[in-house]
Amino acid sequence: MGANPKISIRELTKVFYKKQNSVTALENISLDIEEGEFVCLVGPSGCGKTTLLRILAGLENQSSGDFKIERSTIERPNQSMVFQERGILPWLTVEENVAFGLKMRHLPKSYVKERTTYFLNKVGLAKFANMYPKELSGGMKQRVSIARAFANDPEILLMDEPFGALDEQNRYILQEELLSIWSETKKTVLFITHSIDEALYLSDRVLLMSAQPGKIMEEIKVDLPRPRKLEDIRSNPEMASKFIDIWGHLQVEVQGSRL
Amino acid sequence: MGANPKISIRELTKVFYKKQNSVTALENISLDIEEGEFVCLVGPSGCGKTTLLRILAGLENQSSGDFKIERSTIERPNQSMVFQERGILPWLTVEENVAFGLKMRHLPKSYVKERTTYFLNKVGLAKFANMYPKELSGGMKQRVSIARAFANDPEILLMDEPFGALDEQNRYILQEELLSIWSETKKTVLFITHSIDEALYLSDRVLLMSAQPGKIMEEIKVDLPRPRKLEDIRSNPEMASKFIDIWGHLQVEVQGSRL
Amino acid sequence: MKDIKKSIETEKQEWRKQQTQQRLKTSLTIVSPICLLLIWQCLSQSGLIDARFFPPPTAIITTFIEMLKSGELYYHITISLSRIIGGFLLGVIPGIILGLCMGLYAPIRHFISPIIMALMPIPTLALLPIILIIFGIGEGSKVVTIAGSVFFPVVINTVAGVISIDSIYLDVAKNYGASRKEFFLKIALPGSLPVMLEGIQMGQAIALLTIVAAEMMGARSGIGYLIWTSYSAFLLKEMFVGLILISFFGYIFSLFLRWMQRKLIPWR
Amino acid sequence: MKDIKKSIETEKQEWRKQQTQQRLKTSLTIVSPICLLLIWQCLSQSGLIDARFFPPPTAIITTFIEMLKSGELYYHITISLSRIIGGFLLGVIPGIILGLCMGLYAPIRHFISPIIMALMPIPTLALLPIILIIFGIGEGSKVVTIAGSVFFPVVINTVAGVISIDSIYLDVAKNYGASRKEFFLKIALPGSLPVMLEGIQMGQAIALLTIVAAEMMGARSGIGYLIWTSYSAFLLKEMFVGLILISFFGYIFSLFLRWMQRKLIPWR
Amino acid sequence: TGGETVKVNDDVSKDNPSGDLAPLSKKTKVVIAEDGSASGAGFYIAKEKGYFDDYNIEVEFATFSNSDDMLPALASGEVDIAGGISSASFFNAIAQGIDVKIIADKGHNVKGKSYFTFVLDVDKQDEIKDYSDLKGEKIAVSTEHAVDDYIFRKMLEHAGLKEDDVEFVLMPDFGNMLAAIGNDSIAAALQIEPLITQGVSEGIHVRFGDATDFAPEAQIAMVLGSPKFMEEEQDVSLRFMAAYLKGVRDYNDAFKKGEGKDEIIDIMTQYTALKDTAVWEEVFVTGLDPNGEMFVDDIRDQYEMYKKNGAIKGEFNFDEAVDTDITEKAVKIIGEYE
Ligand SMILES: Nc1ncnc2c1ncn2[C@@H]1O[C@H](COP(=O)(O)OP(=O)(O)OP(=O)(O)O)[C@@H](O)[C@H]1O
Ligand SMILES: Nc1ncnc2c1ncn2[C@@H]1O[C@H](COP(=O)(O)OP(=O)(O)OP(=O)(O)O)[C@@H](O)[C@H]1O
Ligand SMILES: [Mg+2]
Ligand SMILES: [Mg+2]
Repeated sequence: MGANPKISIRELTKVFYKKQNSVTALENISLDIEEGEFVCLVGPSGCGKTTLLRILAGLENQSSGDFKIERSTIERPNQSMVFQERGILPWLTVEENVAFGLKMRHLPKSYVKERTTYFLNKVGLAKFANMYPKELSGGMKQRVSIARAFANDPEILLMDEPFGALDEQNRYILQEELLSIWSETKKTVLFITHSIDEALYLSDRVLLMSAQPGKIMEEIKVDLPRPRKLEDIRSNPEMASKFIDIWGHLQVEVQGSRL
Repeated sequence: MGANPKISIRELTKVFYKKQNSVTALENISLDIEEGEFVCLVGPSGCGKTTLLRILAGLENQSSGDFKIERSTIERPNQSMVFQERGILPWLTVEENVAFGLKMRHLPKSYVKERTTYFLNKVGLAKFANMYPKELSGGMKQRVSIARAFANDPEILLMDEPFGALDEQNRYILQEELLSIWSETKKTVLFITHSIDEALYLSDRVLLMSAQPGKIMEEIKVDLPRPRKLEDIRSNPEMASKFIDIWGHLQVEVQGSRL
Repeated sequence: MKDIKKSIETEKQEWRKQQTQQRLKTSLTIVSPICLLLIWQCLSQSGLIDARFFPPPTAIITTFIEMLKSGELYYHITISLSRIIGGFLLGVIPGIILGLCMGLYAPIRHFISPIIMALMPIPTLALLPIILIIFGIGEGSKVVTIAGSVFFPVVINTVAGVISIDSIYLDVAKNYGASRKEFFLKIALPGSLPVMLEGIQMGQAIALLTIVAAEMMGARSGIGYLIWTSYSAFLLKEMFVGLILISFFGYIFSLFLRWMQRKLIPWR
Repeated sequence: MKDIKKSIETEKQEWRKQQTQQRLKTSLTIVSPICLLLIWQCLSQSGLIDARFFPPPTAIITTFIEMLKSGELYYHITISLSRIIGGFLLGVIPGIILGLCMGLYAPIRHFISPIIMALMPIPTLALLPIILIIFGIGEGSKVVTIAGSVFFPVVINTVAGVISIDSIYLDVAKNYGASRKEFFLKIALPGSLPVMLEGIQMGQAIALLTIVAAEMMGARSGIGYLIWTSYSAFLLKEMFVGLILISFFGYIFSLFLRWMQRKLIPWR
Repeated sequence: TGGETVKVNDDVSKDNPSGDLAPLSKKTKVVIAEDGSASGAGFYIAKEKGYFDDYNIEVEFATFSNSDDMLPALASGEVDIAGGISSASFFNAIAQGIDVKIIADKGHNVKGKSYFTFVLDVDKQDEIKDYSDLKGEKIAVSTEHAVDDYIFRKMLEHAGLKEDDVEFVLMPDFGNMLAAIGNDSIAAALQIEPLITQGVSEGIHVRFGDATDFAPEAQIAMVLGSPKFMEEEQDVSLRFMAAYLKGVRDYNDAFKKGEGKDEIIDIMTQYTALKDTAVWEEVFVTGLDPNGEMFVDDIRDQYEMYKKNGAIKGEFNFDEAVDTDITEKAVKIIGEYE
């Protein structure tokens, strides 16, 4: 297993070039993520987290370096992305949104229907199947987005601050739900967040990135047993020290990158 | 002092009535806030926090009950509100936005200029005085909003989730700045938030509200000395237990109000 | 609890008061045209405005009823409606197709838009001879005249609609492996629909404005024909009947399009 | 570090390639009208289209230059421009004022909008006699004809603009104690400006479309006059010169309005 | 027949700049509505040659796309004089109480040289030789219930055709007729100069017979006067008419006798859209009676036809529509034309 990671990134560099002006967004990122691992990427704003995810998702090309996503035997898509709140299509109903990826793959109707219903039930949106996104709250929209990605059954899941716009309580509820689905499917997840609490609660490993140019600075293993409860993390002094550790690190980076 | 609170709310009730359908947003709220106190209001979504603030701000009328904001001798407005990110006027420059309240009061130009410059410097936006909001990041926009409210020098400040849309790091920086200005001006502040950490970090007192109909359920005094540091709160086991206390309370309310 | 009941009662009263006010306000919508007609009637009868040019509304209504009874009006209306609808469709459908193509493919957009921009300001009236040469004097030319004027706002708004689609939706489509055709049907078309429909609404307004010009070429019937021949023969009451019909159809069409909008973009 | 330099080089190449492509695409904007003219020239000279009705562009340009030299064109242009600008302003300014009033005061809105809706679909061509009776045959009637057609889109968009102002800005104004006048100047006016300007842009397009109709009553000069008299006398080259002028001014005006837009709403 | 209540200054003296009537004491403006057609020649020439100036009259032209638009302007006194065709519109307006008067000739066909006559698609000249050959063809006419319609019906009558033997195509713009013939949408049209000459030279159509074949005395266009101008300002209207007739006479001198033709053509190019002097040599010019006389009986026939076809709404006395007193008086003063 250790010899054949699910995602392996080697010396990935991304430069944005515009009119004599170049921004190095990512510099020499090398990274391995194991099958079934939940990895969080934390870093100051503008450090290149989104860029890394977009490269993995094939929405952007790297300037140099390589990455590889290990394929399993089953016929399934490489990766699916969970976008922020705006990422669900406003002109499709909840059900159509969840079925979107499956439909694009031209799978049999009955199969699409079955999987869609399954994941709608999982995120508790079965009752809202025929509603349009405008009628949903922010949290419900993110549920749709998550159901869509899981329904698509990709090799890996890429999540770019999916809960960034939610309030603390709703955020926690969604984190719980995400963990419950994840523990069932054991997908490999790369998750971006600004919230240290979120990272500690969700992940097996937290990767800390530096401000521009984005490099991976530190790696923090979170070996709390699962299923976890938020209270455990809050009352655990080891976690408190990890929090302060990451916090201090980010503070330096954020202050450094401020004008 | 205790006999004459800055804000006193007595049996305030607010009912929204529409087509045979009535929603009790606030029920019998009674509340005293001392001069110079920093009070945070925490509660599940839809419990009536915004409604209470809007009533105090004169943007909505209560159904029954009274409230009173004690006036000082100086000629100054009753209250000013800090809205969410969208609350600054996109067609005014940063400077004009900060000067907005003062201009509405027709104060002498030189005075307006002086106070505007003072608060622009305070929030570190002097360099951006002539820019339009579209060119600012979310955090900078909130700085403008805060500078505008403080420049207006009101009796009390009302803040409705001003940092809700920011990421954790920027949020902390703004919280720090807010506390620094507050400690200088010693304004009475009523602050709404969903973040328990934010409430614990900022306030002298946290008021917990119940889900619909909104009532004040509990009151938690935060007697940590000031100036505070986030690290102090995180490593302080008493604060951790307060956090879990509030958390548990909110969880019950949120779960109860979920469908 | 008594307190809450009292509060509900207070708010109920307040709500009722607002409802009444609201109803008063919306009733103004009916009052104002009546007011206008009454003033017109008074002015016309008292001679303050020239009744020869502005016959009193009662006289116009009498003429209207006569024309309705004789079946003349029915004839004009059906013909004009079929021209307007035909022209409208003939303008809207190619407009949407070209607009989508222009919106999706930058080279096409760059190539076509200067031509669109150059042709758009040319008044329909000045285009009549050219249309006549190309399409003859039959129904074709009338339909094309209307189509021509409907076409431009639809193209321009469709392009704007496609361009305004949030790039995140393009990313979603790409990430979930949408094919070219699926992208067109699932993203480009619905995404540009709201702005496109605004263009179609404008097109509808213009179609009506063009009917008089269109029916000045070899027509022997239609509301536009009725208007200009009545005017040419100095039959102003008949002309006003025509104008009122146009105005009425403007209202009906805009209701219809608003209904369409609700059906077509239920997600808004 | 060598690696980064290589990466920058790669991206630079990529960027250059895109720049070139971009430049190619925008060059299509110039290519397409030239193409059109060339095709027209060929078709016209080879007799595939009737040169009597579509004189070749070269012939039109010759006529254009002749008319320019004789000063005739200058005369028509200045007169038409002053009419268009006059009519435009006369339509836009009351349109904005009425639109703001309607947007801010619901009773006014409810009272006026049915009248606006009823009058809007009435074709300018049908209104000419009425305008003539009221405003006579002088410059007034021409300016009013243009103003009338500009007025409606401006009113409608101004109302839409005011209504679309985010209610949070109204709260801000109230919370910071803005007076009625300040509210008008600091919130309603700038807040409705973007949508209002779209209406003005539409108004500009319509002003040009109306110039021919406006100059059909008692005019002795102007581009519209040039177009219809040339056509009446079957002087098609002169007519095309007029059409090209209209098209050209449409382009200039839209450039001007876009510039205005940038100046007036720098916050967008 | 007109009201003679106004005292008119009609003393004649050779010493006046005009050689007859005295100039007006105050400069007076007269607004003439025109449609830019050649039949306004009398006005243009009188203005350019200073005949109006002699009477201290200042004229101003207002161009309309067609004569129907002139009626409201005439009725409201915006214009004093209009050149219009006889049409139901005109009689309807009078029936509505718009007291416009027909006062003088402004266009009739000259025998064999009609300026307002039928033209035929060049491609059809071999097929259609005679009026009766028009059977089954489409013919464009610019108005319904107006002189065009009248001439069209006269032609049908002459050819022995019934109304539904041919297809009447209503096309208000003469220019559009060229386009319609050009693309073979119609076979023939009732066309007007100078478009006839231009169409012929462009090879679009050919003249088809001559309107005088079947309507030798059709009154095509008339000078119309506003009620105020005719009743209250007779000092001005008399002088205006005298000057106009002088202009018409110069026109006749030029095109009938060839005297001073270059100068007249030069004036015509200034006032009409036809700028090519060579073409002016070819066109069949409008007949303008040097004494302003009209075919009043023909106008009455036209009126009867409109009425029969149900185009006239309302009642009025035809004779009140025609008022030639001023014209006759002006002729008396400036003398008969020979
Ligand atoms: N398309 C682009 N063109 C040019 N520069 C870009 C582009 N996309 C991103 N960048 C730059 O690359 C850097 C990294 O951006 P990225 O969006 O990946 O940051 P991030 O870590 O996701 O930030 P945040 O936490 O705010 O989402 C930034 O400096 C940004 O300005
Ligand atoms: N104008 C209104 N008309 C009718 N109901 C309203 C109105 N404003 C608020 N409400 C209702 O009152 C209740 C309280 O709303 P409020 O916005 O004060 O909640 P909140 O505590 O601010 O929620 P959040 O944390 O989501 O901002 C909700 O149930 C809401 O639906
Ligand atoms: Mg990002
Ligand atoms: Mg709220």
